[in-house]
Amino acid sequence: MATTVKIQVDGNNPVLALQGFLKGLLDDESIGGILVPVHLFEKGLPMPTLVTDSAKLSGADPLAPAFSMNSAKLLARLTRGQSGERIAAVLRPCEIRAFVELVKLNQGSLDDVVIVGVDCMGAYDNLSYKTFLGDADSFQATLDFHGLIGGEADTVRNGVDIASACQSCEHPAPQNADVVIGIAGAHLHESIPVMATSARGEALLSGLNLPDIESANGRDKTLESLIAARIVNRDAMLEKTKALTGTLTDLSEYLSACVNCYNCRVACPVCYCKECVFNTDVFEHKPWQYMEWAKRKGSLKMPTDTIFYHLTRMAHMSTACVGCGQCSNACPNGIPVMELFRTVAARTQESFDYEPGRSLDESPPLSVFKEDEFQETVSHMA
Amino acid sequence: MRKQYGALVVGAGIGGIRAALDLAVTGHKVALIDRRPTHGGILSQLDHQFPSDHCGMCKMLPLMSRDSSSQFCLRKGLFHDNIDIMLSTEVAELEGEPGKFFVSLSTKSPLIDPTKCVSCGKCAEVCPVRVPSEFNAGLTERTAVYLPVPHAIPNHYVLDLDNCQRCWKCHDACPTGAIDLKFNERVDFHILVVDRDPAVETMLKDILNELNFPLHCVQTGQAAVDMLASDDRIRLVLVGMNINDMDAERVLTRSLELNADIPVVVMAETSQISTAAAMVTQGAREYLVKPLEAKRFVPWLDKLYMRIMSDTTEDLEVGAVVLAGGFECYNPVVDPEGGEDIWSYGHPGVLTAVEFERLLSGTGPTGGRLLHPGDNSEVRKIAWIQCVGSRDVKKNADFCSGICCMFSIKEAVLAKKATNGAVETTIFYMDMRTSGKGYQRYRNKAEHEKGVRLVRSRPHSVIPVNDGMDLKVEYMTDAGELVSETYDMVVLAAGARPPGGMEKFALTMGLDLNEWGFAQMQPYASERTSRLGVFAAGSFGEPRDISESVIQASAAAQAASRIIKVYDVLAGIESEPEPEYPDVSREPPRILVAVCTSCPTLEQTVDLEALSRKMSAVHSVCKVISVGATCTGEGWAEIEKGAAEFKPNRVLIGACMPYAYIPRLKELGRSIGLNPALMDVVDIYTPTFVLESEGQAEKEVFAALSMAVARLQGADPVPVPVTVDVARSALVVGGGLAGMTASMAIADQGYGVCLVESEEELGGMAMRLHTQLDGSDPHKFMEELIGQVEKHPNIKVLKDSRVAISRGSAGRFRSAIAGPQGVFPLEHGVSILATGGHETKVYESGLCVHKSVMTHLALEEQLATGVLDAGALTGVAMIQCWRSRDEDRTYCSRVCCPEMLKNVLTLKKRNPDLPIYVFYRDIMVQGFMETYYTQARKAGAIFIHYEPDNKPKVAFEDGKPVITALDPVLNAEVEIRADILSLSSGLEPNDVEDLLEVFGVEVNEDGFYQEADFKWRPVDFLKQGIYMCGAAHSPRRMDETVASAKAAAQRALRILSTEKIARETVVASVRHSLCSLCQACVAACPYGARVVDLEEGKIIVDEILCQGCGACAAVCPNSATILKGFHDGPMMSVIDAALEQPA
Amino acid sequence: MSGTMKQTWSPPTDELQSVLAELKETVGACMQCGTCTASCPNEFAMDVTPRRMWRMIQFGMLDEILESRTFWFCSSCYMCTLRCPRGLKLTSAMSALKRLASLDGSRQARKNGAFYEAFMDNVETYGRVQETIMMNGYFLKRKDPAVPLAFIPMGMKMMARGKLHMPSGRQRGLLKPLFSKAREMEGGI
Amino acid sequence: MNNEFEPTILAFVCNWCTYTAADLAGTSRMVQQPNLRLVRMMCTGMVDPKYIVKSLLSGADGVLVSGCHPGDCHYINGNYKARRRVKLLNEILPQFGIEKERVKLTWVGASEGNEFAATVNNFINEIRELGPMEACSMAVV
Repeated sequence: MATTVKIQVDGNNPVLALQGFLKGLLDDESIGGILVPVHLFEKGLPMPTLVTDSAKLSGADPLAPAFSMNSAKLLARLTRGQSGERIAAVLRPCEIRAFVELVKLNQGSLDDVVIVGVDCMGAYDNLSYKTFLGDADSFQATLDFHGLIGGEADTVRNGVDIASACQSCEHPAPQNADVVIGIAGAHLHESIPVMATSARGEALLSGLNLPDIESANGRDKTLESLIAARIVNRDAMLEKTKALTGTLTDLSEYLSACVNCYNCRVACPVCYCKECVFNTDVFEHKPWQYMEWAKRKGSLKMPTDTIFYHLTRMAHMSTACVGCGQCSNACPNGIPVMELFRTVAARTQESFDYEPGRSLDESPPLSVFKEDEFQETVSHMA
Repeated sequence: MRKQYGALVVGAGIGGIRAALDLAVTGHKVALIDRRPTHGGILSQLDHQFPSDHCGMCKMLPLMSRDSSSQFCLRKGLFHDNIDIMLSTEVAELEGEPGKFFVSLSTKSPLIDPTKCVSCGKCAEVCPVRVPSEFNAGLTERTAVYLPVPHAIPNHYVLDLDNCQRCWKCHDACPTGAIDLKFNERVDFHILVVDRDPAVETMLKDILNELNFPLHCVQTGQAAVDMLASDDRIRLVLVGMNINDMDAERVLTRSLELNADIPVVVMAETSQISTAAAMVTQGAREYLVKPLEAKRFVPWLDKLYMRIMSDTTEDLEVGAVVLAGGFECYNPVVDPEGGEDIWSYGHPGVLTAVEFERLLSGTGPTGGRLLHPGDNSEVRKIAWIQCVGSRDVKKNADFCSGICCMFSIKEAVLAKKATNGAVETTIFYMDMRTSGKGYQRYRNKAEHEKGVRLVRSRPHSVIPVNDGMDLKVEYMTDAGELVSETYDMVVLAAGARPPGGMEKFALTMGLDLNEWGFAQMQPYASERTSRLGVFAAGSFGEPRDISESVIQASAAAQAASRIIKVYDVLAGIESEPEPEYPDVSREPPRILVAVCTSCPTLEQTVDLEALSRKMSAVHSVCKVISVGATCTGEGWAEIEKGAAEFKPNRVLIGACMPYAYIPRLKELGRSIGLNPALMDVVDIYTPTFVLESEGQAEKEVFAALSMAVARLQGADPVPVPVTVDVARSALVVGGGLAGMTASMAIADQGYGVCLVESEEELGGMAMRLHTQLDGSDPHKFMEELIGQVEKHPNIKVLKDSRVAISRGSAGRFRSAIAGPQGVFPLEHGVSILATGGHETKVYESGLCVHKSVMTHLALEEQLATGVLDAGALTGVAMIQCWRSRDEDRTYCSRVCCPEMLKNVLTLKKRNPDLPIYVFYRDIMVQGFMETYYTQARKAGAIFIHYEPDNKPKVAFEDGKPVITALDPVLNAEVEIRADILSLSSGLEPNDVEDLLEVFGVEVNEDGFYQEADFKWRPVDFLKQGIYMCGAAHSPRRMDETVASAKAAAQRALRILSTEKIARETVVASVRHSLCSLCQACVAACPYGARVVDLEEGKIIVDEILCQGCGACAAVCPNSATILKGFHDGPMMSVIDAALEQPA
Repeated sequence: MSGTMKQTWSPPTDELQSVLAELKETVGACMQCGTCTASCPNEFAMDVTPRRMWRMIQFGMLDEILESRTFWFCSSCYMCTLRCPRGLKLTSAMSALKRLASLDGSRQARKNGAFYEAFMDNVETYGRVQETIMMNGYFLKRKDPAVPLAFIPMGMKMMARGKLHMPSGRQRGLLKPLFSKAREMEGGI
Repeated sequence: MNNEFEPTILAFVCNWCTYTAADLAGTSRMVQQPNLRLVRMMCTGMVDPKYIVKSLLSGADGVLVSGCHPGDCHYINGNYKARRRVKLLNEILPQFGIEKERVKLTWVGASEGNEFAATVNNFINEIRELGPMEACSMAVV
């Protein structure tokens, strides 16, 4: 039975209690730093921040319903090669799953990192977060979001709801973390349950001397109903997107606002290429080529290769898509990229029986093969 | 002057090709000849080879210096800079000695000019002749002018003069005038007739007038000789045997003296035939029997004329000769014992194995569908009958053909596959000889998974029943019941026979033959014939399957290369240096397009002017020129001229059969100073033959050309020569027979060898052998070998030592060997793993408990050392497959049956009345070993078959074994009381787990080394520069071990024989600035050619190991890894070009 | 011969031994493929298949061999010899077995061999079968008075269809040289 | 469907097996429908999904990927890798109305010229039924 402990919450402020917990972690000799979202300014997005001085944890807010970017890529950068020091990273479930994918792709390493996963109730996309904040102080807003200041926990605030990716996310609980902060179903004004989910987490928790509890009461049930609701949302979203993109023309229209800025792939945690192939010389066409293409049909949309880009990205990354929604978040023209990707990913992941982030032992589908598989893919036409 | 070659390889089947390639890649010039008009031997007819049940022959092609050999399907053709292939060619004479053989070759002309033939097939359309097609094993017919195989390149028609009716329709039909029947040269073909009979003169004058040959008739020998001396126009002499001033022989002799090139034909009476035949051996071309009749004489003379005018001879000087003539299959029709009747061969449902193979072939009579040749109905029940013409003493075949068992299982599996399992397949066999690597598993799979039925019984005949609709097969069950079954098809596993004309060939080559008509080979050197310097490759010396043929071919190549090296055959002949080409990388592409217009079909279907106009409009095409006939010297000159005038930096040729041009682009490159990698040839003719609809061909041709233009636009113009300095010595692990043989083979060529043996003495497992079935003395052989190895100046022997570490790649490894004297560091270019095997240790059936129980090896030892007195024994029992071919070890150990026979024969020799009982499953004695089995039976040993689910039971009474087992023939339990029980314990590979780690190689499920490809690269590891041999590869007998060791040495010499290994055209590289180091490419590379350098943070490509498959490029998401010649950019331009519609 | 039995070794007489040794040599190389049996036109009538017979010879199972009537049914058509892949002289072996049986002289063997011997004697003497004389010879050899009576119904039928011929001396002795040549070729067995 | 429609097929074929078979089909004069464009690759294992997508977007009505039979890949296992890639595209493309049938993977051995011709003919017939690829008529791709 895994160790479960609790963090005592004083003054109805779980954020402060979590800061205390993180300080405790940082005080542990084995941990050199903590990557955690920190409110660097009073009214801005909390940004992933690498903290080495526990004094600087006063801005940390692991519960903020903001998701400025997927930290998986950042953590990859922190763990690639050997830094010599172990760090802890406080991550959302989708960030962990993305990070696991990156580890499989040799972009990062789990060797010297302690993953602290936090149950995720969802987050606003970057523009909506500002609306959500309104005039409130960011910490207050966080507490409000979790229903700690008057009223029920509800994701709609100031007329905005959490990102559609979060609404349809069926993974609110962290997988493959070392330590899980189980806020789902917890009485956050009293205490926060913390579970060790690996040997490394076990060792770490035992050093903190926190009081043991039986288990996180009500967490499973809360998660269950949350997931059920989100799956309903997800399926509706998939159906809707399918209907919107059923033909190539529909897809073009769906993507008509795309300006080939490639922000979606920059924001994507699993798009790990240093430089996207669409940015390389391969797509530096010659003037006469453009002319020839234009001549074939009488006109040529510039920039070119838009659908080609999106389809290629689907081919490359859809099996690793964790549905974090950062693509949509990053799109300057509001294209629902996440919806499109998740719709494709649902099919590709199912067909290879692959779930990104589920296990390090599962190789990315296109990096392996079996001799005796997918016989139906091969046609015997003659 | 005679053309010089390192070696002559006779026979261009799989053995010949392997031997030729092995010699060619070690830098030797090879002449590869075959008497057939195509290369490939029997494999050109076989589409499917187990275990994959398809073809993978291309894997034989060299992995290094790939550019100098063909890079396409090996069945289509073979090009290598060092190999000259001569087809329809035979050896007429072989003189001289090792190191300096003089060879005369005679080549039959195809009578069709290959430079003009465009393979349009118009000639065959008009040919009235129909004869059975050799390619389809007689299942279809061909014309007299025909394509020998459908897939070869260059694929030109040939005229089979023997079957030609001389209607000359093909000549008139040929659009390019390729068929050259020498009509115009007849007036210069003067014929001298010497005969006293005036009737002959009158008749000949009549005939020859019509044929346009000038005729000179004389009545005396003297007049003939005078005329020959004075008139140099005479091209043929016909001499009658009735002249009386001198013997006809004398005329012949004088004629040959005056001009050996003038053929002399003897005209004899019936009574003089024997003298005439003798004259043929003295040099006459042939003899005719009088009276001459115009009906036969005219076609004869016509054909003789064409042969004389067209056939050619060539004289070579070669260092060594490799014979790879293969074998022929038993033909029931020509069996004097009447095989045709017994097997109802001739009934459309009765086929030989090769015929059946053709029936399943895509290029066969049914296009690959399994249909009955009689009525094209679906085939429902097929029986295979094994040992037809093999293991048959009465057919002078007291040998096992060795290939048929697996062949038949494969065919049954293929039949199942072709019918989705619907067809019922039954194989009738005597012993199912599955003693090769993985064969038992293949059999088990066929039997238990695919549903192939195996019946141990030999049907005596095949009888058509039901008005010939069905075929009745009767056989005995073990229980003694006579069973009669009907099939709609019966396949005869026709065994091997010596190649046709073997006796004459042996005479020409000076070879001894064995009693079955195969070449006599030497003990412990199965590649050595009775003539020094003449070696046997493939299955020439003994029928063998593909894998063993390939090993044998490499062994023969090794023996030949040793001769070439020792006699320094090609000293002084220097190879041409690689030319340096100007760097055109900074210039924008300028492409010269040359369109070959030699064949009228192009002009008929394509508007050349419009095509030229459209092509000129394609970007970066600088000029489009039409060339008369590209494949001729003139055509080539036109391209050169065009290149000089328009100064292109890329050249595209549109012609027929691009494959044939690829080797010639090198020449063009030299002459116009352009890297051949910047040239391409595309086929623009096939669309003109195939497509009927208007304008369609033009579209296709345009697409083909513009796709090639797009490819050339992106061709990488900068060749970066990367070379590896080769450490020219070898590391051989294992000092047994295999390791020592391989060491000697390498050391004899002048390279250093470090031989590492883990035991304290050299010798290994073979030291336990005291006798051999062929009577040779293995002990003496081994002692001599050990002596040679230990004395050899190039071999360093490290005993009691182990390889601790080995790093690096082909050409340059660094290893450390730990021994009693400490650690010995070594730099070497290649490694050979010959770690051997051992007798399996199993402790049951009283072994190690009762003195009366021992293994075959121990029995051999006791008999050899005299510990055991055979005369004092009253009964001996032996059990075969004791722990082989079952769940523990699903393979046949191959050595136990011969070992058992050896002991049986020794015991019987010493005590003829000694009862010997051998319990067996299948007696595995392939090839000529079969005869010892016959001898053992004759000597009175009793062989009792048992099934694996009812093994003999062993009990002991007073320490003596009592064996009880079911005798299936008596259907009764027999109880054998013996003094001695000898067990075949089988052979296991030695434990090499540590070496797998050290060398980065793998073993298969049985613990034997995993080769790169079972059939085509049997002694190579997948990792280049490391080779395997001996019992660590598979269970092998001594001569087979030697062959594998020589083969491994030859493969290793490929690397050792060069100072530097050059980089290839098609290799992958990494654009580090784009690379995210995800290492997907490292995992995808099947050759281990990629490593990640953590310090540098780079993926490194080993360009020697890289084979250019592009798996890395496809798996790289952002094209950080690229394959030369297949960059993303150009590839997408090609796709664009393909889809472009000309305006 | 179904079921199982234990092999027993009974020491045969010297004379029998030597014939048996010859037989062993003749069929020693047999590998039990069964071609002979499948080829044999009389196999249906044999109690032991030829293949098993060779096996019994290899094992030296003299008693069982002499029990059998198989070799008496061999009509010397030579089909087995023709088809044997080991080139064994199987028809000769059958003849040798017949000789072996005669040497044995036991009642069973005499019974089994009587008809054959009478037949062959008859053919050798008269150049063709003289049914009446042959039957007399057969009855004599059987030395059993009941035997002739058993053949009466068959004799009557044959008489009615004209299948019984009166003795004729025309071809007498014509086949004698053939028989002696055959004996010579079969190596005196 | 429109009788006038002649589909254009792009075939990525491996150098060793299918290219040889295609050549054999051509030189053996096997009847083969027009508008097949062969792109010779060293191995099906090097067919980047990009190429297939590019082909379909640039006007190919169907894409054929064809290589050696399982176990016969000249490069050991390239064909297995190709199979996964085609499988992937078969999942992605139908989402956008690009029928699964437009991307085919087959194994055609070197000697199977007839098989190749039949495969191409059947494929073209199938595509003819499906009609032209949508991308051909779109200005935006």
